[in-house]
Formats: sequence, C-alpha cells, structure tokens
Amino acid sequence: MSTGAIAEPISATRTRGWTIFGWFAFAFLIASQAIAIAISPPDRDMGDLQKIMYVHVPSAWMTMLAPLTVLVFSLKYLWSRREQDDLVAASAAEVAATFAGLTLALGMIWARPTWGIWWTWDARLTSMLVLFLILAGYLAVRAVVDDRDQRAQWSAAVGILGAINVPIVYMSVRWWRTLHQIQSSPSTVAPAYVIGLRLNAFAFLFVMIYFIRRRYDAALTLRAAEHASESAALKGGAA
Amino acid sequence: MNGTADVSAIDATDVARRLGTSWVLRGITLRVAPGEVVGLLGANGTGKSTFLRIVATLVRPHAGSLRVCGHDVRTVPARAREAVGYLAHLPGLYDDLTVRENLHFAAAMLDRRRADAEAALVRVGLERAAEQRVRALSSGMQRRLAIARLVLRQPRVALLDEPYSNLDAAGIELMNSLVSEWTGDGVAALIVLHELAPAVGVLDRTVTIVDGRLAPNVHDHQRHAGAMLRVTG
Amino acid sequence: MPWRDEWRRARAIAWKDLTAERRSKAVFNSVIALAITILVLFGFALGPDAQALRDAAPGVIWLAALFAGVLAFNRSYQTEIEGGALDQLVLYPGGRRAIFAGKLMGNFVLVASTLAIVVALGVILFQVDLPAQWLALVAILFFGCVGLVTLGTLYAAMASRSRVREVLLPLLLFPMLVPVLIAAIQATKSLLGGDLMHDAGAWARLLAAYDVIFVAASFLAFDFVIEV
Amino acid sequence: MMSNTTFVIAAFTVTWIALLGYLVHVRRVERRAREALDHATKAGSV
Repeated sequence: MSTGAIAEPISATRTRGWTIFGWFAFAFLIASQAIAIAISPPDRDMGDLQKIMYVHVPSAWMTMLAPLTVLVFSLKYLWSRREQDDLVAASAAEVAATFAGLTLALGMIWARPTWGIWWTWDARLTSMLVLFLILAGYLAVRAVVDDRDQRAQWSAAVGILGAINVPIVYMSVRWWRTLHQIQSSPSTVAPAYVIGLRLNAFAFLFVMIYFIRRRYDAALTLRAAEHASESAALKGGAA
Repeated sequence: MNGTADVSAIDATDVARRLGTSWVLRGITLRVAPGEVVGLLGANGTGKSTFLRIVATLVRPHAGSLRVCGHDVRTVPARAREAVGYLAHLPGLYDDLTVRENLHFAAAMLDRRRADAEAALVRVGLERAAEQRVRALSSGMQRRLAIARLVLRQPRVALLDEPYSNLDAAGIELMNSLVSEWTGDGVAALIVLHELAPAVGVLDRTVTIVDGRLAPNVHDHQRHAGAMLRVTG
Repeated sequence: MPWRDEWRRARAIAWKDLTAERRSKAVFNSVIALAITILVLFGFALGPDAQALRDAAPGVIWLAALFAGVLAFNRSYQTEIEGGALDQLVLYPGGRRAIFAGKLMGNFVLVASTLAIVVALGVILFQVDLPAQWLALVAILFFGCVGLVTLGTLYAAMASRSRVREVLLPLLLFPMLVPVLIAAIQATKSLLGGDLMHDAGAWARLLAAYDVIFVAASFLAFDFVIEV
Repeated sequence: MMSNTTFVIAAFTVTWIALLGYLVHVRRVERRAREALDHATKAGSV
C-alpha cells in the first residue's frame, strides 16, 4: 500500500529550470546534427546514407536506455512503495515506446535504399519491434487497471520481466538471423563518423531525459489533481 | 492464537475506500472486542461488504488504519489473514468437486486433518450429501458447506456477509448456535445483515453505515435480553 | 517446516484444478478444438504441397499450442473468480507462491497434453517423418512448454481480472515468448531435419536458460500480481 | 544519388516529427493535468 507521501505538484522554480534544460537539449541536438553532417566525409559509394546513422543509432541507444530506467524505477517502487518511483517508470516507458517507434521508422528508411525493401528481419530491427510490443503491453496494463496500487504493482512486474527479456530476445533473434544470412550490420563506423555519432548520442540523451522529466512532472500534477479531488469528495461528503 | 483480552479483535480507525473518485467508505471507526458479535447494517451500496473485505485483507484501505487481532493489515497482512474467517456472499466452492472433496481441499490448505473435515461436515449436517457434486446442491446447502469450511478454519475473527440469506430455519439455527459457540471461545464476529430478525439472538450490538461512516445505533441489545426479544421479535 | 506445507498446498491446488477439469472437460475440450482448428487452417493456408507443409510443421504446432494455451490460462482463473473461490484461495494462510506453483502444475499438465495431441496430429496432417532422436524432440517440447506455461500463468493472473482479458493476455504474453518460439521452432526444425548442423543443442540450452530465469522471476513477481 | 539524399532528409524529418510530436503530446497531458488540478482545488475550497 503506498503509504508514501502523496506526490505533491512540482514547484514553479523547478519547472523553469527544466524548461531551460529543454531549450538547451534541443539546441544541442540541432548543433550536433549540423556539426555531424558538416564534418562527415563525402562518401564514395553510399551517397549520404551513412548520415541516417546520426539519428538511427542514437535513437536505438535511447530505446535500450529507457527500458533500463523502467526496470530500475519499477524495482525501486516495489521496494519503497513510493508513488513517485512508479510515475517515473511509467514516464520512462512512454518515452521508450516513442523512441522504439522512431527507431523502427528510421530502420525502415535505412533498409529501403540499402537493401531495396522496407522491412528486413534483421536482428536489431526485429528485436526493436519485439521491444516495442513489450512496451505496448506495459502501457496497456497501465491503461486497463484503475486502482492506483494495483496498476503500479502490475506494471512494475510487467516492466521488470519485460526488461529482463530484452537481451534474451536480442540473442535469440540474432541466432535466428545468423542461421540464415551473414549479419547485415552497416559497415564499421569510419572514425570521421564517430565524433558525429557520439555528439548526437549525447544530444538524444539530453532530449530523452527532458522528455521523461516533463512527462513525470505532468504525471505528478495529474496525481495531485486526483488527490485534491479525492480529499474534496471526502470532505464534501461530510458536509 | 493470542487470546489476550486487551487486544481487540477488530480495531478500525477512519478506514476509507474509494471507488474511482467517489468515496464508498469515508471513515469507519469501529472496535470489536474478542467474543463480541456486532451486526453491520446499512442500505444497499453503503459499502458494508467492502468494509468486510477490507477487514478480511482482501482489499486494501485507501485511508485510515486497521488492526486485526493486533496485526496491522498494512504492514503484516499475512498475520492478520491467519486470524480471519470470511463467509462471503458467493460460496467460493468448486462445482465439479464433491462436498467432501471441497472440504478435504480446504483441510489441506488449512493444514487440518481429514478427521476435522469429517467432523465439520457432521456439524453442519452435510454428511449425507458428502458425495454429491457441489453443482447439484441448493444454494442453502452450498452455504452450509461454506460454513463447514469456516468451522474447519476456527478463525479468531468471523466475518459473515449476510450469512442467513437462503438458509432455512434449521440453517439459521445452525448459524446462530455456531456463532454462540465461537463467541464463547473468545472469537469475535462481524455480521453484515439486511434484516435483523434471524441474528437477534446472538447480536451484542449493531452499527449502521450511513454516508460512508458509522452512525451510533439505537438497537443495543444485550445478548441475554436477546432471548426475550426473539420471543416477541 | 513451511516449505513442505507450501508444497502440500501447491499439490492440493494442482489436484483440485485437474480433477475439476477431468470431470467437466470444459477447458480441455475447447482448448483441443481450438488447437486442431488452427492446425487444419494452417494446412489450408500453406497449401497441399507436402514439402511446404513439412517445413512449416514446427511453426504451426507451436502457434497452435500458443493460442490454445492463452485460452487455457485465462479460463483457469476465470472459473475461480466467478464462483468467489479466488477470494477464499487467497485467504488461506501461508505464502501466495503455493497458489502460483499449484496453478503452474495444473496448467502445465493441461497444455502439455494439448501439445502432445497437437504434435501427434501435426505429424500426421503435415506428413512429417519423426527423427531418430525423438527423445531430444520431447526435451525441446518440454522446455518450450515450461516457458509458455510459466509466463502464461503469471500474466493470466493479471489479465483474467481485468476488463479486456482476451486482448491483454496475448498482448502481454506473445512478445515475451519470442525467444521460446524461435528456439523451440528452430530446434524442432533442425531435429526433424536430422540436426545436421548440431544446433538443436544450442537452442535447447537457450530454452533451458529462459525457463530458469522466468520461472524464478515469475515466482518472485506473483506475490505482487495476486495481491491487491 | 538523388534518391539517397531524399532518404537522409526523410530520416531527419521523421526524427523531428517524432520528437516535436512527443513534446506536443506531453504539453497536452500537462494542460489536462493542470486543468484537473485547478478544477479540483477550486471545488475543494468552494
């Protein structure tokens, strides 16, 4: 039973702080993309396709990082029973699903010119699709259950087992793929691209942190509203 | 079990429970001593059964505190659960198993001997129907089997949700004799009632839920007076 | 010794589920009917050509088991919920893991017997010739079934108590079972082909690891799932 | 070569659509939450 303190709404000063961080994150992203495109060498055969990696790879990394956040905060919730931990896990799951969807779209945009088909059962792409479905399952559980504690406990269980399964899914899919054709990973990253990639990876990281934080703050406000209307109803009843 | 006199069987303070955003229970404060029988009255939908399920640790309170036999339902629900026996509105039996099999299953789950199960069967008068599938039993007979399970469990706190519904006169007599027997051993009972008549012989007092809280009640029978009441009631 | 009490309770629950099921056959008949229907429909879908059928047989057998399993998992809790029996079950003293263990064993016997029938029928319908190492095939079927039943029983404890149980259970279960599906189907395929590449062993190890991880994780998670 | 550039542009466009789209979603959730909070606190104090 979450006897923890009811989550209070976020104070105004903290919001302004995070808004500044938001602007910084997006500015940093624009800068990173511009720099990456500028310094990447003109490619002989692939045209500019390598540049898609500047968004595809960071997005895939975030899609791996966000479920880890869900795992950590779900475990923390089961331990502390603090509503805040549950709300962070839920926010991270929603952001993870968004990045997973983006990564899948970018994977298809990458596959089309590279292999001439929109979808290939490539190990990473397929694992990403399974991860997307696992996250959809997590969000479905949260949408279906009304009681706050039950929703928190069930989604924590689903989140933890889902996160444990991510590496296993990737391993089984990779084995399944290598049985049938050599691993079709993009050619090893030329050093010139590494800087661009790393820059954009940090940019995506800042954007993701900002998204999770904003979504968490919105969830806190919603929770405070629920708390206020419930205590109002409690007092109202007595009048 | 800890039969110390001072530990109250049920100690509820401002127990509240929501359904969505509206409050079904706004703040129930009730103390039931061991050996006491309390009737819980209230119109339909006032949360009588909900409160019973909270005491049975099936449902968590959204606010307030509750101790059953001294165990806090929030911190040690498992200990509170061990002291409780819950006769629900639904019989909670397995239709495809026979009467005896249902009770032997309960005995296995409650770590009781099969002989205890047979004794409970006799106590509720179901020994002749022992080999019948529960599916074939009338609802009154099914309730007797649920009561037998309660006899087998020997709870410290008996939570009875409208136990008299679809019981015949003999069934009501059986229920009341069991309750009297239990309260003699210091077992407390909280009985959700629709109408007072069948239970009047065993009730110490009644409380009524009005608008999510307990209203102080006028029918405060004493059990010995109850006998006289039954004649006139 | 609490461990022995838990085991006794789990056995009692499994016995109760299976005896009730043996008598009513309510779940078993519908599960078998669904599995056979799926087999036959895949037969039509994949065309009469024997080689195509033979290649697809492992996949079809496991998909039939998966869909039939979903039906069985939801039903195993549903009958308890409707009669109010789940409340009584949860109120018995002692750990809730005995409930999970009991349900797991009950569901395993149900799904394993379904799988056995589906495999037998699949072999006939899809003109599959059984390999020499049929024992290895049984091991694969066993490990795959354990994975399927473990997560199915855990997630059904949630799905069966929610409004949209028919949708929620497959949505939760199928993505999580991707490793089991891939490993079981690939191992069955290589065994049927005589395991020339000797990879059936590798798949079996992956399946076994998956089972160990998720049986342990499900037992730990069950307390949080059955409560509230 | 022309087609490759279009795919690169498509990739960046899709990325920004997704990121800004999620930002719009979060702001909508935030507005709904704040309205609910104002409504509740107003009802409470009345």
